[in-house]
Amino acid sequence: MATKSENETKGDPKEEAGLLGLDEEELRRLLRLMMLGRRFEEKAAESYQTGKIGGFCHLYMGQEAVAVGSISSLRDDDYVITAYRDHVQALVRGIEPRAVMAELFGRVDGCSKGQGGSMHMFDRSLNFMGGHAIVGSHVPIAAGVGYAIRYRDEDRVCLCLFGDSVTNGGPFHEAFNMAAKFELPVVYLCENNSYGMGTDISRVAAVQDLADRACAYENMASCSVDGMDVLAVRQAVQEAIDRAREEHLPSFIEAHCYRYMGHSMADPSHGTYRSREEVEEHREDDPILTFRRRLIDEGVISEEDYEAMDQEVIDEVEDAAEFADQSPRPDFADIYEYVYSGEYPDIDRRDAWR
Amino acid sequence: MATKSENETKGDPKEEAGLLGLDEEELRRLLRLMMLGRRFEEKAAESYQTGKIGGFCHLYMGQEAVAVGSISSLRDDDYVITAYRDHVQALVRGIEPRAVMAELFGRVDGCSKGQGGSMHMFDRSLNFMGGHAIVGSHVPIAAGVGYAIRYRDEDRVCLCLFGDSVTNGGPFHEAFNMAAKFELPVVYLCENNSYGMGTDISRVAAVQDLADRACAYENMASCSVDGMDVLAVRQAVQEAIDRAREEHLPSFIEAHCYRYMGHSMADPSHGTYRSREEVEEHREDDPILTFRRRLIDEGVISEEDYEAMDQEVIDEVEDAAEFADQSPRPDFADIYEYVYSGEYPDIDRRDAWR
Amino acid sequence: MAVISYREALDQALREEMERDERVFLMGEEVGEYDGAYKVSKGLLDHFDGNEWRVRDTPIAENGFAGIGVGAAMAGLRPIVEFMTWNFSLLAFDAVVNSAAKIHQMSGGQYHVPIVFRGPGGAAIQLAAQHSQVPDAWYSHVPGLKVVAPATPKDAKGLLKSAVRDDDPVVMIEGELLYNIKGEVPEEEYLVPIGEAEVKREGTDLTIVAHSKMVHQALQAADTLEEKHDLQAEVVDLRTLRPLDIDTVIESVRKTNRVVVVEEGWPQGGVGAQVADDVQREAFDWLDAPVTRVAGLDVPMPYARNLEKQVFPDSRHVVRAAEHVCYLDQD
Amino acid sequence: MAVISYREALDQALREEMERDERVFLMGEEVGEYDGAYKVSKGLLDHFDGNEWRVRDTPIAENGFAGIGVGAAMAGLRPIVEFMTWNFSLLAFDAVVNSAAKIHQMSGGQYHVPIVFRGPGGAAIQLAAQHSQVPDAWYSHVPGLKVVAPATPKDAKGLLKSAVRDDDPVVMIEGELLYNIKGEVPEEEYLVPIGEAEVKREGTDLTIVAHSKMVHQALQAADTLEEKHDLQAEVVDLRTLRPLDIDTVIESVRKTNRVVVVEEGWPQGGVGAQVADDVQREAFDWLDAPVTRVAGLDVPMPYARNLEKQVFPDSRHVVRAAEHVCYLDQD
Ligand SMILES: Cc1ncc(C[n+]2csc(CCOP(=O)(O)OP(=O)(O)O)c2C)c(N)n1
Ligand SMILES: Cc1ncc(C[n+]2csc(CCOP(=O)(O)OP(=O)(O)O)c2C)c(N)n1
Ligand SMILES: [Mg+2]
Ligand SMILES: [Mg+2]
Repeated sequence: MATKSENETKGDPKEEAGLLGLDEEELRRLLRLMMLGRRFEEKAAESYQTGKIGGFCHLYMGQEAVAVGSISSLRDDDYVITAYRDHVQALVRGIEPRAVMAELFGRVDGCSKGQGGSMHMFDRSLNFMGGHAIVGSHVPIAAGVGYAIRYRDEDRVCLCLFGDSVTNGGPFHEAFNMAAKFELPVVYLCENNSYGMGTDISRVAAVQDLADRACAYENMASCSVDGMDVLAVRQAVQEAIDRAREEHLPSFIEAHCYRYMGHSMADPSHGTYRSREEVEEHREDDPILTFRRRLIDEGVISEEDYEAMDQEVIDEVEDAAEFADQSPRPDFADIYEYVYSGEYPDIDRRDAWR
Repeated sequence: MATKSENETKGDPKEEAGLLGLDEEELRRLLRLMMLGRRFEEKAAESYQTGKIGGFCHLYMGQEAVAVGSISSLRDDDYVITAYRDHVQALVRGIEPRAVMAELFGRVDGCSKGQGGSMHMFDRSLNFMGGHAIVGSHVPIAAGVGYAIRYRDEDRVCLCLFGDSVTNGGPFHEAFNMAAKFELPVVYLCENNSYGMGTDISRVAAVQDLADRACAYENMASCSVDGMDVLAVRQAVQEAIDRAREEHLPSFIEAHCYRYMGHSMADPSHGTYRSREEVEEHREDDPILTFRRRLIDEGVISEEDYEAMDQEVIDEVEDAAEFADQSPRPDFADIYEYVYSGEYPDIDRRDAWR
Repeated sequence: MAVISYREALDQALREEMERDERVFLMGEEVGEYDGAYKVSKGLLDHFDGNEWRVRDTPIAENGFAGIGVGAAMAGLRPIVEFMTWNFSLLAFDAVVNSAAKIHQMSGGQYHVPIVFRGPGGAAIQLAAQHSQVPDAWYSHVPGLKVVAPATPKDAKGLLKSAVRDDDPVVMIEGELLYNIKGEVPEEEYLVPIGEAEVKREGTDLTIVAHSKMVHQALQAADTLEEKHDLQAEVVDLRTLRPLDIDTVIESVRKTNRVVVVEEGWPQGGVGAQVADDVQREAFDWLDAPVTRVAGLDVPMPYARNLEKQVFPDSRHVVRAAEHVCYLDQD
Repeated sequence: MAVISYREALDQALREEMERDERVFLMGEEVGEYDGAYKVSKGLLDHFDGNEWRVRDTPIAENGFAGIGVGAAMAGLRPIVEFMTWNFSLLAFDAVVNSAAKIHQMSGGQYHVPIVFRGPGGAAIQLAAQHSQVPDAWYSHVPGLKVVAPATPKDAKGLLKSAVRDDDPVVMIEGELLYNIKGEVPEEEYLVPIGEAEVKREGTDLTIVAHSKMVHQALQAADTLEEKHDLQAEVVDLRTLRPLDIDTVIESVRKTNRVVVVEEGWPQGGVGAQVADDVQREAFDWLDAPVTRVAGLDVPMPYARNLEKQVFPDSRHVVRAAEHVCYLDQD
């Protein structure tokens, strides 16, 4: 999994405004991660259609800049936790495309051994803490991770990504109050794609800018950024990370982004709640195309580099799909394997007739 | 149950600053209600000591101005709902001292027939909706009452009283967001006595002034008032009521008050969390003595009037205690009587051996 | 009789009851503009002229809107609160159990809480651990609540209408996998009373007790048992889990002397445990074999399809259990 | 052996485990500065030099701090989360059931959630409906959790220490009415293993199965049965509700052929229903009478003292049930 040394993000004042003083390698990495996320999910969508993937499959297409701009700023020893729309976060954190795809296919080589599926990607070796499917439930959990960091007096950080709908729920409020009061090093990042399923957030939230919700908690810094601009996200998150590392204080960042697909593969991309036109418009503002154009204009990469990178990620994703398809399905014994950590007497005592 | 005609609270501009232009009768009524609350709970404390009252018994002594200043502003057809520290709210709303005391004694003539006890006073005929013992749980319920008011297009209001600790909980946040978004005519009144049991609110709330928590919800007006001054509470609540009635919008009022006794009769009035001195100091600022002095200075009542009123409420409370003591205990049949509204087949089918 | 889907049956019940009684309204996530996550309330908002008070889209705040439902019910309305799935009701457990179920009793009978909490329960397909839970046992344990779990379109419509008219809080557990099943439903108005089980198939050799999705597995198993062993299984559909109509079960057991209780949920402390307890106590001398149970495996639901199929109880498992109580598996 | 109270036993377990392993910390409402609502953590904050990270007072936000405990456990700590009473855990049902119980499985075994959720359950005296609930059945239904409910100071200390050392989430249900009872506790370090019932009184004529408070009612009933009928009742204390040590119960029943299961909670779907189900299935041919149960009445707890006394199960009721299974009540 990639990381960055301090000075990379600092850069010199002049460049700050532009490419944040990131070196070419890092800039390419950011672009490539977004491209990988996009191509990976195109393949996932196809595999869902052909029945290789089951259950709920929530795609991130259009929102890539948020996961890439934020997770790329973390150190290896930092923690990440997110919601059920978690494929790209997992990839950016460094879980192999093969392991993520195998998880989607429900196979033993999946990063959660086929037990979790699309909504529950985990990788302990990368401090990737899931993949949680109950809206808002991981917001307090992230505060708990921050609690452990303070408890051990470490300078690590926990990044917690979640959707806009979460801000209307009790867990969000309880966690924010405690994260602020206990001074926990958590960076809360709201992926505000304007919708919770088919509900426009403005129809159910009694606040214009979700970032303003931080006003109810002292110590909780907050800001809104353009979530379609990977560098804008990167900069805001980097500042929040520094604040968490150095001052042990939490932050709340609202990143305005857009989901191209339906809520899940089972839902239409547009319909009663938003028009095709609206979706088309936002696709114009695509985070990958914009960043690509920018890097080409700034001479960081060439058209050819881009095409090459694209072919690379396409191959990577194809390989992942083939790997996943070859990976065996879990044994029936695995049904009991992960329920408890240790011994559990007669675990199948009441499980008859199978 | 007492009410007031519009013009009583309006009064003329000059008086507004002083006694809110309330007529003598109303001013006496406010004082008397506070005195009744105080004497009633002195008797309740005594009866708890002698074992006539069981369970948790949370006294309101010191906070009387909040319940009296607010509930006295309501119309008969408005609704009131509160937490478990509910004796005085019940009395102010007009439940007979006899019925409240009988409830504390666990007798059939209690306002909840002996089923609810200290924490669950109810009187449907007075739209007194309880008496709720799970911290914060009645805050959404109050929003639901407001929902019913809007649903029927009425100009009624729901007043919801709760403690300071409630503001750190999820139900508070979820209810405030919906009350604001759906535009519900609810007046939320926080009885901020600075403590949740033995915890100073400043130790667990990441906000200085609880009233500021309203900042997270558009449409939610808010203010702080001196909860030891019955007229200050009355004025703020009256404005919130008007806003709810006329504009169907919710408000959040934080009333700073103080609890003289321990959290419940089982807890010490002071100890690890606050000093005897602190309690003594606040007793100086007693809402009843202050208002009494004021009414005497303004020539509304005389010393003699006060003494007479005091004797009246003492007699009323003694009578209530005697009545409660005479009231029969519920029949065993009542155990099943109120579980369901209608028929429930073989309700005691699995209830053997009694 | 018209043949319609379980989903359409619920939709008819919602419309009929909301038209019959203006105090009835539907509230929940996506129920309005989005036509419901599972399209149960398709077109309902338009049907009521876009009146948001009748069909209310809520934020994702289960405890909050369940509490709003309780307050609205106390103030005289008759709310139907939809949980997108019962898994999310765990966040509203306090509102349902501490408030809805207790206010009538705590107020000495003064306040009624006529509210319906409804939505799909149990597993669908590969939704994994947090989205595949069966809430039956949690809620049917609670006095003050009534709990229904219909298996057919007819019962779904009739029980939802009864639930809406009931003066007490009713928990109605539907099934995502049931929404598309079709069945006959009377053209004319009708109600299915809460608290009455129904014999869905007559038989003399053994009794299979089930509810919700499992009724269909039980009926399939009954057919298999007839073909394979010429056994006549009687299938009793509990329909209501609280109050539990144990009389109908006992009556059947006294005739068949053998019983298999089937449920989708976890075995320890499942609904079947109570049925077994009641049967062994009230029909002890009629039992030719111990009460036998078939349930979901005692684990959080795994995602992998092959594992999920193994965890979810189906007719094959019911057949094996039936063969066992009939001592046909001795070899 | 020293004779100490259940409260002191818990206090010793907390101190010993927090001193043994610095990853262990206590968090909850009033646990620190106020010494705990029921004084279980008296002096603990001072004992750890006022270190708020070891003994953390929280706001009233059960779901929030339960979730914080889960996160801290995933990140390597070993939290003990106190619910002032289990009634309030209904607000945290999601954190306990959807998160704590499932994360190990959902992550394919990568993340362990070594957390203890503890506090008093059941009725105290006249606390009314919202404050008198028994959570045993709700939590013991859930795979992924372990549930213990000790009756004595010795078991309370030994089980809490085992719970803290367990790598899985453990729900520990204590009792406000148990905190003051005294009993012998070994001077030296010891553990009581999770998942093992204990015969608290040997007998040959009937078996009384109980846990938590009801163990004391069962023992009292056993004495009465001896005096009154010269019957020797064997009392089995379940101690752990999940995993349920049914072997010890079956062994006893095979000896006595009669069993009464006692619990404080509601009867429908109570812990006793599962015990009855297991016993009738696994000891069918040994039973001379149906498994009989004594439980709290199937109602929300009323406030009035005389009614509460009737709802709460006690030794008199156990004696009657015992006389019944021994056919001594035929007249
Ligand atoms: C507590 C809870 N309620 C309802 C759901 C069903 N649900 C799943 S995702 C979703 C919408 C969430 O929207 P948002 O938080 O904005 O995230 P996004 O899907 O836009 O990424 C809903 C209602 C759930 N998973 N959890
Ligand atoms: C959800 C919940 N958690 C804990 C409790 C236990 N408890 C009862 S009152 C109380 C303190 C409440 O303080 P506050 O809201 O300020 O009201 P006050 O007692 O000061 O009037 C606590 C923690 C409860 N009743 N409900
Ligand atoms: Mg969204
Ligand atoms: Mg307070």
